[in-house]
Amino acid sequence: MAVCVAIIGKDNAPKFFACANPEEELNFQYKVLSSLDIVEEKLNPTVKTSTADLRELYLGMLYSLETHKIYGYVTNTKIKIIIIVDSTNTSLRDNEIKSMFKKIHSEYADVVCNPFYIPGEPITSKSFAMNIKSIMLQA
Amino acid sequence: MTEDTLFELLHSEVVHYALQNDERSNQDEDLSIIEYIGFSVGYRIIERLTKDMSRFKDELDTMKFICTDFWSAVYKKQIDNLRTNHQGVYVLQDNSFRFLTKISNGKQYLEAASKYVAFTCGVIRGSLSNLNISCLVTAEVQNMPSCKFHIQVQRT
Amino acid sequence: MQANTIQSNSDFPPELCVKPLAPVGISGLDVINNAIHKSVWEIFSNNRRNEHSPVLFKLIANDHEFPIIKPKRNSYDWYIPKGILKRNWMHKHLYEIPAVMVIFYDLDWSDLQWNEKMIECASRVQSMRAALEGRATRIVVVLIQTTLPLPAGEDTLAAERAVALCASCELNSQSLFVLPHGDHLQGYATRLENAFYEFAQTYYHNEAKTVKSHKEHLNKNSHQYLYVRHQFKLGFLNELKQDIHTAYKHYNHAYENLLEIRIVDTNSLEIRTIAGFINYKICRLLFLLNLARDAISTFKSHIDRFRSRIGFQELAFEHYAWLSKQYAVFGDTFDEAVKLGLPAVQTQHPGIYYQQAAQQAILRKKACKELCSTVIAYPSPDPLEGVSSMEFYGQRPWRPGKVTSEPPDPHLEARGIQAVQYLEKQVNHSNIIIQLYGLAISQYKTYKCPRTRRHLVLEMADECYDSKDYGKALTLYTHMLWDFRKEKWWGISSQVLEKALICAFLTANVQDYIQLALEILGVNTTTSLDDKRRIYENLKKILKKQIPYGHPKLQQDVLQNAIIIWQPAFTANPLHFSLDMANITACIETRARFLKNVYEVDQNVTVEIYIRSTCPFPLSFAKISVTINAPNCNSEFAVTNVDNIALSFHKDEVKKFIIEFMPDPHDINKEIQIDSINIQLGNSTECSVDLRYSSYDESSKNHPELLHFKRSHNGIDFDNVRPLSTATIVPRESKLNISFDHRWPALVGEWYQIVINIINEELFGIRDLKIEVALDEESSETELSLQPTSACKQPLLVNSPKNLDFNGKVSTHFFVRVHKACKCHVTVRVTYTLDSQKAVLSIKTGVIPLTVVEPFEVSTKYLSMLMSEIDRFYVDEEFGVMNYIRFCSPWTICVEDTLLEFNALQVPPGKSAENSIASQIAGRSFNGEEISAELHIATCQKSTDQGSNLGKYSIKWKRENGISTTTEIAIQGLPCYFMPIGLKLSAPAHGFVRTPMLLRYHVQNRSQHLIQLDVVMQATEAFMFSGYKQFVVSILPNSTRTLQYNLYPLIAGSVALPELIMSCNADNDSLGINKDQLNALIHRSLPTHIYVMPQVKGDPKLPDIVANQKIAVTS
Amino acid sequence: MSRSSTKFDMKKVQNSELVTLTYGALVAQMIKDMDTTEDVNKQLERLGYNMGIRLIEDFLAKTGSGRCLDLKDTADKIQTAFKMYLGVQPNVANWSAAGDEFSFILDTNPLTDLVEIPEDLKNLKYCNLICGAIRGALEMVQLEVQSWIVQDQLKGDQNTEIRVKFIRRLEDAMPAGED
Amino acid sequence: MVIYGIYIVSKSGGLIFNYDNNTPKIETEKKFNYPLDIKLQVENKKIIVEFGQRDGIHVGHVLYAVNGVQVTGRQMDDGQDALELLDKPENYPVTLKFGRPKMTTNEKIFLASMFYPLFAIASQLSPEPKSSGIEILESDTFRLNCFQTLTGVKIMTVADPMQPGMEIFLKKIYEIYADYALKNPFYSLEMPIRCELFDSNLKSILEQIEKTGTVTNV
Amino acid sequence: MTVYNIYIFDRSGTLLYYQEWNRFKQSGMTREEEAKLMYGMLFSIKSFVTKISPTDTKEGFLYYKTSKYTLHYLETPSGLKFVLNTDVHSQGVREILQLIYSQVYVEYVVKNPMCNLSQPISSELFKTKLDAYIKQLPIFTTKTV
Repeated sequence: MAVCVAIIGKDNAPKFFACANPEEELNFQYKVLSSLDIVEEKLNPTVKTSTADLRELYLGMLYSLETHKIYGYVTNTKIKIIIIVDSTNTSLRDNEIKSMFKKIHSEYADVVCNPFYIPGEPITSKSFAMNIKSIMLQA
Repeated sequence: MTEDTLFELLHSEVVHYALQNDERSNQDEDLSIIEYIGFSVGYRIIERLTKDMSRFKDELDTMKFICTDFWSAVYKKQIDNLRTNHQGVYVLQDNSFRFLTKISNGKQYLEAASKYVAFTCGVIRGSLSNLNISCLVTAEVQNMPSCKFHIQVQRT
Repeated sequence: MQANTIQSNSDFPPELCVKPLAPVGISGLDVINNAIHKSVWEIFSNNRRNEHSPVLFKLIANDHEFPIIKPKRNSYDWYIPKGILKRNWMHKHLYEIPAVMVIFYDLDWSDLQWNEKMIECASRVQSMRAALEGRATRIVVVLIQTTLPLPAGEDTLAAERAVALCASCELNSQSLFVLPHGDHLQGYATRLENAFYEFAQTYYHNEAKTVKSHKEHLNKNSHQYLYVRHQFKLGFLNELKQDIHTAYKHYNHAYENLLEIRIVDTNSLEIRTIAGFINYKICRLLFLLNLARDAISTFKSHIDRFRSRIGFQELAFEHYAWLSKQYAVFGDTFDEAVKLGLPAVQTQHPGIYYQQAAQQAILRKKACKELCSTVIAYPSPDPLEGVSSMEFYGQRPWRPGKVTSEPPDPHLEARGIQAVQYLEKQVNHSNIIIQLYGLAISQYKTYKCPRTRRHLVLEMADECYDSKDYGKALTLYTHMLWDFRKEKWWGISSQVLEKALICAFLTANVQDYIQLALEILGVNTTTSLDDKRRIYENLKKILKKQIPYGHPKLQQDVLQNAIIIWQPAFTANPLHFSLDMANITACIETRARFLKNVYEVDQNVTVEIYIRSTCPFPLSFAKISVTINAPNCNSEFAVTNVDNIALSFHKDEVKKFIIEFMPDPHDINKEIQIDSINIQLGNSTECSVDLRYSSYDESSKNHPELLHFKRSHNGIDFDNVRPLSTATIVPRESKLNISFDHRWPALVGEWYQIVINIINEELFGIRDLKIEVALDEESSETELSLQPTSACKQPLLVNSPKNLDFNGKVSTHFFVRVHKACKCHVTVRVTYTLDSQKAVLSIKTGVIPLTVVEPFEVSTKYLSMLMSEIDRFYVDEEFGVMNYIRFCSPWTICVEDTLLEFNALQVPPGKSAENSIASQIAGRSFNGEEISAELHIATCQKSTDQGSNLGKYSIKWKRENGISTTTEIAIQGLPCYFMPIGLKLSAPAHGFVRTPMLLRYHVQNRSQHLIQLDVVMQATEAFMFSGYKQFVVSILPNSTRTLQYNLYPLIAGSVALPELIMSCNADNDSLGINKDQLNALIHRSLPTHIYVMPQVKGDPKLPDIVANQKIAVTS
Repeated sequence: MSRSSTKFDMKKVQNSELVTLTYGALVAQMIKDMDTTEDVNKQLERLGYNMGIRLIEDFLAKTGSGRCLDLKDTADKIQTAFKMYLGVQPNVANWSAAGDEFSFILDTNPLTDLVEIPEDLKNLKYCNLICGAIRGALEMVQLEVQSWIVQDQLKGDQNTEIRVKFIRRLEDAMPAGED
Repeated sequence: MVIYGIYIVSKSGGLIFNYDNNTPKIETEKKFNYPLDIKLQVENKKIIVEFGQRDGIHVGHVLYAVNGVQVTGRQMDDGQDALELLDKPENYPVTLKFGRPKMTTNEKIFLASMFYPLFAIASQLSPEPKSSGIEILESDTFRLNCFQTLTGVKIMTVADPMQPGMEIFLKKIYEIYADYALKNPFYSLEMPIRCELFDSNLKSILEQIEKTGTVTNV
Repeated sequence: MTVYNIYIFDRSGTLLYYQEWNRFKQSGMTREEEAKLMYGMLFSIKSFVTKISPTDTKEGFLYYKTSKYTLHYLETPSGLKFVLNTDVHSQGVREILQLIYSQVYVEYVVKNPMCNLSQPISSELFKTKLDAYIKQLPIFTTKTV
């Protein structure tokens, strides 16, 4: 399972944040924030750094700490999805992470289609939160 | 197939609504409402359309997507002709534009054409802006049902 | 004193960290007194250029004492090492034992006292050798010579003396060098250096051998320490030898061996310390070998290995200090490598390790807090006695050199620990931490991690706060806020805000306190409602100049201090602050916009101000105003006539205020701009706060098109207020009625009158009326004037009354003169001020399109005396000047007078010599397409071969009842030639049939020569005549001959005269007159016909010329 | 100019979603424009009506079905229409005893698929369009009915119920000047 | 295949003869419970089914009887108002009898006079010159053939659309009309035809058709 | 075989559309009057048919024939009335009317937002489509007089 899922807007503002353990949210926010530095660098066309294929929405692992691994995914619309998992959790394969991202992405796409949700605003939908939670847990 | 009718009817109701609305007096305002509605639709639907799509290489790549997959998704056919000056101006030509085919095959009702392309201008603009290409979109109808959409990308 | 020694447990000794260089001893140089020596020394020591070979020069006095060598032990059986690495060893090999010993000596081959000196030199070598007894140090001699050496082999003397010297010093020839002290000192020095370096390498090679040789004496169970030690030594010696590969290999062994040692409390410190040393060496070498990844992984595993090895629980902080140090040092090493060109990436750079270091340092601090709080005194006797003189690295002073197995003395142990703890307590951890963060931050910055950097800054700030440096903390917090705000990380920014607020409170920074409070009270913050309420109350207190309550969590003493500094903050009276709220998302948001983007100068400019309070508690303001930037002056307009209710807001309340003002006429055609919206909190008597919002913030980056769909819960749709922060002031639309009267087209050259009629259709009278006239493009062809005389400069100020009442009329006029046919525009600009209660400057301009046409065209023809057109003049020969005027304007033109004036070189011929030539068309009027003609007789007196300007023809004219104008046209003449002969016929106007008539041909000789002409008078049926039919005429220079003929007409009518034929005979070619010229002359000067009347009845009266002359009749 | 893409997905999208999104945006616009949700509901109903009167022709042309002389029959036809135009098959249920009133029960409704109505719009009748459409369509075939929403998934009901009540049958217009 | 009826209309458009031949009896009797799930409505003095046709009861059918009691207009023979009765729950269950409205003679006359103008208009609206009036008019249920004599008398038959040989049949009727009606001294033009001979002949032709299924010259 | 003309009425009897091809006789009245008359006739024919019909009708009136032409009638449940006059021999005209309704009217009138359903049809597009459709019919053969 993932310990934290964050959806970050084009403007790098958090649109949605879910943590397995709500107390930790703030720390995770810092981690996610830092991961954005790397995402930004990866997407920066001028620096052709990582060999990773940029056509791929999934960016793979952004960085890892003793405690956590941070994975990134950026949609065509520059929405960033960040997943944090425990380093101890070795069961998660890369493609599982990937599918998790895919699921979250389509959840997001659904939310965007709610005429009463204004893209760019924080996502408050309860059902969305629930779905994400379940995705976090199932994986 | 069948719900195309539904969509077309809905579209003309959107137009109808926006124009009958008394709160606003002058034409442009009204069209802008249609355009906004289109924008919202485009902005939202693109999220879905590009969901399982690899990242776009560049602007042109995006435009091609708009002309092919996107267009056939929304307008049941591909754009017939895409031209660009490589300075951010793109001209998309649809020789039989979905919202005009039923209206006229010539100059009749030409004056009304603008009403029935505004939505689409919005859709294009919305989609592109969600794909982080902010642009101006204007439509040019000389002879229905064909229609040219001029996309002018705004570099910032 | 002890503090630093304590550090040394985690610190790295300098000898470990320096780049090992082979020490080369230098003796025999007197650098103080001897200039030459000095220079030599400097060459060697000072220049640290990079091609400089890796050796370290060291002056060694002749009587220098080298460290004594321990007696070689040939078996280790009984030897139990008391420690791993001796503290003095590295230092010894770096600085004390030279690999090469160089003895300088001034001696030229040709030295006079060669022998004496040679001996002295030898003795020096001897003594040095003695001093280095037992060491393998290579001794060399360098002779400093003043004379440059000859090419090798030529200098036989040198050769043999060198041999001699070597012999006496017992040196092999390779050990003798010559250093000619001259221009190329540098070069020589380098060469020497390299030589020394090679010697050094061989030296260390041998040293290493000897160390190796011990190996077989060792056994694993009792000599584990030695394994490590020897491998370390090998590593180090190879480093000195600059053979880093081998060095790395040995250090690696060393590390492995070290790991084999069982760790117990007593040796854990030592093991850890040494491990740190070796690892340091390894990583550093790996970087040098360009194996960055290996370096990193090695380090990681090193850390992983020791992270858990805390050792003494009581001294846990030491462990963290050590870890921190490890990270920090690795950071340095890494950074060093980067400086040497190693490419680092965003995910692997030194910053990461500094950050770790910092975090370990924090742990250290925590540990210290837990463990050391109890110790209050430093124990005595000092258990750390002699710590500086310990034999081995990483051992406890209170049981030096004990073998690990020995049980420690618990009492001593306890005191030692206490001492260490006491000292740890003295350490200023925060400094260390902050410093490390500092390093990390700068790294993250270079590796494009702004956000991570920000996070570190915050942690740094926390540390500052911890170390009670609230001021610094506050600045750090507030500086970081902006970015979080920008990227809308409200969770984080709220936390930061709260911390910052506390700092602001603790530093009694009122201004910041207010600003932070306002921001915290906004919607975005995640701060709990209770906290918000508390802060809200505090804000209110401050506005009442009361000290706010501190955060409940603060300790009493801290609170006390705070309150003390708050007192003075309120002394000023009244208290006033102004806050720049630009890009701050406070609980009060504003929008302002003009209603239109264009205002006429006499219209009220309307500004809408929208204010939204998202503060969960009611807020009320003292004043709301906007400042408007105008080119002329910036002005502030306050919302007037509103009561307090209007100015007080509840949660999420949005209100709209309207401000209206008259624009300044000076701003006409300029742009005015809403600069800021100002809101005043509090009251001006006690404490007031001005919140200044810039009008153009686009706080929400969200697309307006999408925002459009955002619903406004209360009437006003604040989020969709489209800002319009600039507007243009335009002149008011003038109601003057301006019309122009003129009869166009205008004629070239005339003073053309244009009448301006103005009717004041404004609602008020007007004053300062001013009418300016200007031509659209200045040119010499066009002139403006008030009178039809001289021109005036542009723009022309047309005279008019200053004032004009309501509905009043005024009409004035001006003149324009254009000198070429063209189309042009005249612009009339009427400016005036409206005489209303608010005087407004108004402008109205009118443009008069002008078509200018020629009144007439003048052309000139030239005629001979026989009225036939000619293409040339002849000197003194009369001709006619015929001027035609073709009138082509639509207007009737009255010619008042015309005048033909000739240039000096012409005068009219005597005939019409009455000096004024009367105009023949003066006073006549002509309509379009009519043509007038005038004829004047003139002669030409000089020959010119191209047509010169003959003179000017001036016409004075006017339109019917217009102003008269004079037009002058220059007349172009024809080429004029000299003809020596002039010819003229004088005859009666007419003759009568059978009545004789007299013809006189006057032939004039204009030349200086005699002219002879053959003249023939041809016969004709129309006449009988008398006079020479054929003869030769000779004419004297400048005289005229007259030939007379009596003619007797036989028939009436216009009859051809008998033809006179002249031809010049051979002997006056000198004149160069040929036949043609003569014929031409005759042709143009003599009429061909004459009119003969029928006979008069009766006795006709003879013309007198016939009467009183007898007729010569020829038969 | 062809990109690699998943055509199937395209199809899926264009179906309901295009309608759904456009409708959503339109509703959002109306909510902005109008003061009360009631007005919005009315407007939506009218809009549906306008669509209904055209939609019916399309329906008749495609199905070639004849006049309804019986409400059961009507219900079935509308059911088919649902299938045709919204791709969902509602159940017909809750007949009134007099057989002049019944309900459509939709367990899924593409129109509201991804919609979440905010708290403050709880009395918005998002699907009123459908009621209007039914009314309009039936009016064209000489049936005057009332139609309204009884249950709404958007309001948390487990399915959406649309009620239809027969009012009267409309007669053919007499030609002018006949009787 | 049947012939439903014969109509003869005089020149002036008056119905002078009508014969209904085996008109199908369309009646349904059914028991109903409250509330009545068929919409009834009074239309020109009849109670007819407005909406909700089911098992045989069609829109347009008339209420014949309530619980066996005849209904004429709204009136039941026992004097009750049928609709009022049906409004009252306590009267249920009721047995109602519905059926196609039978035409009264007057209605027939009206009908005949109604056809008259149609016939004319049809020729007036003809896109071709000198068109006759309606000769055949077909609906999904029947075909009407119309033969106009030179004297302007119209003979009409209403028959199954499939029924062949109607033209001849019309001729035959014309013959017997000429032979037995016109030649009858007691018959005056424009007057309803009342002569046994005419009737009997007509019947015999009909019977023959019944047998052979088509008309054959005798 | 030929097609003369077409009338399209809406349910309230307004003539939405009229077009003629090979009409050889005008009724000698204005189009309005003619339409009125036509609609009136149809109306009465309908009631005539329901009354005289021996059994319950469904589509009811289908066509009538005179010596010269046949009037074909289609009424949609929505009350639109299509009238197509052809010569007396044309077959399967009812299907044609059905197609005119579904392929031409619905496509180019109903789905053309510019067309108000209760107003006469002005759309050129519709006109051309209808004309094209009629002209390609087998029964459309301009007979030469």
